Amino acid sequence: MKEGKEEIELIKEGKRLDGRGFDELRPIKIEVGVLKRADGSCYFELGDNKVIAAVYGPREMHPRHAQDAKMAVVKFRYNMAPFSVDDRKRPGPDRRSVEISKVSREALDPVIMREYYPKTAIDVYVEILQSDAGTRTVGINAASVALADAGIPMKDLVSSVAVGKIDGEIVLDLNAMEDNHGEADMPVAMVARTNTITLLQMDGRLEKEEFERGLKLAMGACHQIYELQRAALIDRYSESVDV
Amino acid sequence: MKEGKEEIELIKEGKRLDGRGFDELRPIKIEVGVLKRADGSCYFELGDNKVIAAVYGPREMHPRHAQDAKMAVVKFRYNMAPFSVDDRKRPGPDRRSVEISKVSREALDPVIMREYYPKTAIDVYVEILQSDAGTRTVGINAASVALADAGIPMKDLVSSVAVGKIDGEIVLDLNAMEDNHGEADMPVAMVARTNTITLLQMDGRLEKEEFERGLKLAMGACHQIYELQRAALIDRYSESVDV
Amino acid sequence: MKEGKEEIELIKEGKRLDGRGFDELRPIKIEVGVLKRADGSCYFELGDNKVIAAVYGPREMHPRHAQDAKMAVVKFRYNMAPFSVDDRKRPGPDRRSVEISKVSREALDPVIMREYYPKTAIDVYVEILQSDAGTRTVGINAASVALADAGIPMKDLVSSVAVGKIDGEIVLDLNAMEDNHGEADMPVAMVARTNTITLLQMDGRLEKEEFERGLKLAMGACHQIYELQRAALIDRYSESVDV
Amino acid sequence: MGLEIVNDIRKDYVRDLIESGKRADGRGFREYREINVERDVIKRAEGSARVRIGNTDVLVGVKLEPGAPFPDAPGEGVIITNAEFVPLASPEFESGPPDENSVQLARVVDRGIRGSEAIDLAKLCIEEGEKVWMVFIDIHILDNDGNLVDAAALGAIASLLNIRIPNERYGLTGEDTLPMRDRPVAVTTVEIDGNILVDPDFNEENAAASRLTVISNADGTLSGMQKSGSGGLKEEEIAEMVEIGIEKGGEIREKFL
Amino acid sequence: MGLEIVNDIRKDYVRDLIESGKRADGRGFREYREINVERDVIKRAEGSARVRIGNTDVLVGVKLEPGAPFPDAPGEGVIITNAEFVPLASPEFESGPPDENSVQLARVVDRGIRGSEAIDLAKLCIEEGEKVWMVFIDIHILDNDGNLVDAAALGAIASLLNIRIPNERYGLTGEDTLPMRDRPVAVTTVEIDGNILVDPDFNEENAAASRLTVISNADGTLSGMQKSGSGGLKEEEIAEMVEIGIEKGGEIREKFL
Amino acid sequence: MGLEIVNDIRKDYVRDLIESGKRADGRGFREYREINVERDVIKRAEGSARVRIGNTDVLVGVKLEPGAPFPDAPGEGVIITNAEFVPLASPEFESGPPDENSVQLARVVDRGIRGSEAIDLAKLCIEEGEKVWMVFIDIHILDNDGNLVDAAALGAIASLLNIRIPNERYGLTGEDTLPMRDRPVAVTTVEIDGNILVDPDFNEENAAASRLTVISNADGTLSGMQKSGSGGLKEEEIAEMVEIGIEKGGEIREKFL
Repeated sequence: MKEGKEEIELIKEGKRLDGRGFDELRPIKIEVGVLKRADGSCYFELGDNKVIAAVYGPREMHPRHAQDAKMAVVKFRYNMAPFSVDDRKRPGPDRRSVEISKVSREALDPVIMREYYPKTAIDVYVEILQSDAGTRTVGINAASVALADAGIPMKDLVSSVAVGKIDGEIVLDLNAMEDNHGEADMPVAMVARTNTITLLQMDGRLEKEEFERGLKLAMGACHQIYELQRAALIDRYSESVDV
Repeated sequence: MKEGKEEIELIKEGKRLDGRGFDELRPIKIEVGVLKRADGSCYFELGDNKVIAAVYGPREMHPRHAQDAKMAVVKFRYNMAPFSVDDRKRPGPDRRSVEISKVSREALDPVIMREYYPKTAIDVYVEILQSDAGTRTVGINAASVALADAGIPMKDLVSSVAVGKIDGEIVLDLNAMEDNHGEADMPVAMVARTNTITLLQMDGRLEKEEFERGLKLAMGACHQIYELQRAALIDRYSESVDV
Repeated sequence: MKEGKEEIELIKEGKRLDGRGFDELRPIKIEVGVLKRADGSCYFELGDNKVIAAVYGPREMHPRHAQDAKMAVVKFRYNMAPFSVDDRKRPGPDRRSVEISKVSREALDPVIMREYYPKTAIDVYVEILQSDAGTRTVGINAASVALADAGIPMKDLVSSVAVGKIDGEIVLDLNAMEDNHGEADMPVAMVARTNTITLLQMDGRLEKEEFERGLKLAMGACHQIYELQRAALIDRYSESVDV
Repeated sequence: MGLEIVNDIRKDYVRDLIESGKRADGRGFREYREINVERDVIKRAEGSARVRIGNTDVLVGVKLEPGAPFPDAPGEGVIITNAEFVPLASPEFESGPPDENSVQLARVVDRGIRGSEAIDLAKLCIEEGEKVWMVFIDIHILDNDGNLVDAAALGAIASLLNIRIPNERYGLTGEDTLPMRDRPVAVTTVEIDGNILVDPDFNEENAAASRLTVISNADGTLSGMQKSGSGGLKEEEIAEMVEIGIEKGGEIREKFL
Repeated sequence: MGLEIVNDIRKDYVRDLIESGKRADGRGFREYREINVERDVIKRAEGSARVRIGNTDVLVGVKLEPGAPFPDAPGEGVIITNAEFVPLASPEFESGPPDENSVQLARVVDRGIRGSEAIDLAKLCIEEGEKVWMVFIDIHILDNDGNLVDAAALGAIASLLNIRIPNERYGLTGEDTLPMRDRPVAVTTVEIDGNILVDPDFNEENAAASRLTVISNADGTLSGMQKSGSGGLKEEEIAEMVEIGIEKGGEIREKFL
Repeated sequence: MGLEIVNDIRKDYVRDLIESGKRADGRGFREYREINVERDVIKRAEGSARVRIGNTDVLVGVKLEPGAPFPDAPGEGVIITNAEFVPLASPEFESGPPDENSVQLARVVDRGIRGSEAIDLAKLCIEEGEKVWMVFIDIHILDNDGNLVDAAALGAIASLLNIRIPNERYGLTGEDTLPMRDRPVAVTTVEIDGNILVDPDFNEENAAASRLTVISNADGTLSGMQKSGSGGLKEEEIAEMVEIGIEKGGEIREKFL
């Protein structure tokens, strides 16, 4: 993925091409409870990423032999709309979305109090409507809020962001241009209150020290996102404003 | 489908290329009870269309969670033999056959007394052996007779035919040449005794008045087909002649 | 398969290209109990064929409606590793492997005392790691030993080998070169103690007399293989040597 | 089982209301829910529209890519219409390959656009017999509160009316916008106990035995029709449904296209 | 469960009959049911035949289309044999992708035609390495009362013997008929309690532990063989089955091909 | 249900042991099971290796075939990594298309090779934009006793380091061996009740809530990382896991590559 790309200067005069500093997030917009049929939902924008998450359940688990007698089974489906990327994506799951669905589910599992609902399923659906790199982290952020909106008991929210390396620098929250021409990408998800990492992937090439620095950068940004997630939920439930 | 075709004169001196008048059906041949293993069956020819329908059931419904506690579930499978068309058709369902199966089932549902057999399945299988336009209507005609042959309680038979527009005229029962080069195609199914429409689709472009005229034309022809269906069943059961 | 191949002289001075006589098997190597997780397993080499078989069960049969109330159901899966052949094989079953799985299962069924374990499944998995013609017969040999290693009660072992016709001669145990350029190929499996044939297929063209001669040749070789299978099992269980 | 009972109660409620001349949300029988059309919502798509009809929420994106024409129409672009009933949108939707409902929806929308010859396919030819524009119309359901087909069809035509042909992306030259020749609109009515209601919501759809979608064009002609559901319709009911289809179709075209 | 008991009773009935030297329909052990072959029944196909053996009813259609040859045989046509066990034909058949029985049937029929080199594949080359005729042999089962393979193989060779090569359809010139070099016939026998029966009907097939299909050619050579079923066979039983295969194959070839 | 209880007992056993500083097979927390690498075991493959880590047994075969490059990298070879969790290897594995675990394994191995740029893909170009070598890395699990990813990644790089490019087979000329630029090694650790263990066996994997695979290169840089499992990790735990990953990766590289 990182090979054979043309050389593009991604940092000019200490700023990234979209004007951001190295440790700056793209603009974020969060709306809670945007769908009628789902039990919980959230629309989440991060820069040009537009993502919607819905939660159904706890509900009956099919097939029965896949039920867990001691706790709810969380199912997570990450899906890209065909028009969400430059080259139309064929509908249906591919290997990439299968892997992302797995690690995203495992990023949320630690905070969901699954033991409250044995034998049931909690379905989390994430649709990427428009993509601009970092979609899995946006999906996790949206899903986390949607779970709360559905009233699923959680220990805390999960917040997620990617860091990466471009033009030799460790920077926060790559956009698609940076991701395509960068040297490394590292999505992270975290439970902010306890600083517990629940998703960690790395792609590309990093020095150990760069990795450690990147992880700290991501963790800091997760705290920022966490505050925005909380604020959106408080907004929704204190004022009961419909979006 | 209707675009980009070459211009062909489909009507000459008030007659269609195969010599028929505007309101004339192609020749029909019906044989009842042609298969041994099926509970009911019917072979139906309409011009060069050769279609066979079989009915199995009421029988156990799999999977169980798809059972209906109050009535039988009708399943309908429309399938074209690979050699039934000029360009070999790949075996297996495609989007067209999925849609046709759905609307055909809904064309028969209104007459089947499904409430007599809760939790069961009634399987209707239609095989297009040779195709010459209008196969879905032939399939419905054949299925309707096969259901009766299987002894499934029905309020009445369903009869079906298409009308269309060629060279600016509304005509009955398009053949493949007319369908390929015509302006509109409209399959209709009807319960003859009550003049109840149970299938109605339209493809192409029609004036409202043309549509109304076409519908009437189709309804009249359904009455004709109904008589032939009844006669075939009476033949079969009064004389008990094996075909 | 047999058409259009270039002419190659497969027999020179009464010997085959690999130096074997007409009735000579390729070298055989058998190892029993080579896998930890499986209930029984066997690694089997025949010339350049490298095959591993594993047996699981008797165990619960899924789905339940496929259970047999009177006996165990044997399931057999023949699978080629993608790198086992010159042109990479796409992973997953194809028509060839579906047929081989069926006839291989039916080759083993007669000796397995299935009535001891009603409602269960006995799963037999054969992986072709390296292929050099005759893989189905090697798979049956390996599976037969793996079943014994798993402690499945059997009337006897099944032994299998192919015969074929090359350069007009009936010969034993074709290798890939001979199979590709030969005139006929005929895999046989047999219960040695009773001389009962449990697999018989023929591909190519043979005189009746050639067929009969070939069958006898195969039956004789099955006896040889049977002794090697028995010896491998005795080795394993008398000395309890781990391989 | 429990669900079936709830379902029955809901159906009875809808039917009782209708018998007394009312609908659950207070609308008249020939009245649509509020319609909202937002265009160009997806920048990765060459055209897009988000259509809300009441709580029903459908996103349509159109992408253009060069591809090979069909052998029997070497000089024409290709339309491929696809609908995904993603499980996010409704507890009734399941993951997996398109089921008969999503196939039907895509095909009905597709039929309306083809029947009206809304897209001038000859203008989408890049090199005869070799390369033409493939027009992918992808219908993505976000929230299913009934009458998906009208929302999807409206989203499709709204997207198509504003296409930017991505010539530069593929090193091509040519017209930048897609000349459209018509604006087909789908209007769906249901029949419940002899009453004809336009724009059924989810509960009304479930309570109805028959549904008819009528697609009509700017000049009042029809370019597609599809009955669905396990009931039958009388000739005069169909006539009423077609009349409503043409009338409401005109209003929607006027207002949103 | 109930079905299994019925099945057992039926098997016992068949086996009891056979023990007393009889078959349910009164045939001798070496006697076929009535065979009926109707050719050219499907005008859209380049060759077709409907074969009935008793109540078993199989329709075979052959289509020819130009396509690319296999890389290792650039000058030869391609045979693709496919069988559909459509659920119309038998309560045992299910919708879905081909199961092991239909795959086996198609492959055995295919093997007989290949083994006999019945089709002169070199004559099906249009342009070496580029374009050859693809011969699609599609086997469509209509009614399954046992011994599908003999009916399918007979339908396949009967269809092939009368092919019209659709040159004009594809703007090509060349021979109009397909020169055939042999007429392989499949004959299936079963073994039930030591008795060998030819042409098993559905109940006999179920009662038998082993089945052997023997495909033989005009000159009495063999061009395919397949044992199926969960039983075993003795050498002398196989010898008898092969002998019956060649003898009955000759009779069928004489009468129907 | 019975199985779940056994599973719980096994988990408790593993955790109790670890609490007392021990592992079931007597290893230290930072100790691998015995590793065995056999190269060139499959002569049909251009490269192959069988890796055993304790009872875990993985066979990797690499095949090279000419194919078309990706449009966005016309001058580079293509790597396709695939893992089959064949049901032979574990009672937990089922027949069927790759599940999320086998997809993840293949993608993590692939990522390590790509991230390190171990293969010089530009050297795999045969004809720019037209034909390049496709490198198929097929991972075939034979026995699953845990830590499949380290075994698979080691098998992949061991296979790649010894590739014979099959030029003659395809009538091509060019270099015969694949110049490799790095030797990435994957090292997996798990966290169980605050303890970090390297190379988990099957029971330890099941008892662990979190697992981290760290892929490192000859120069100590990282070229891939993947956390899996339904637990969380602390920053200092990750630091320890990365440190172990680099250290153990170095030892394995030294000894086996």
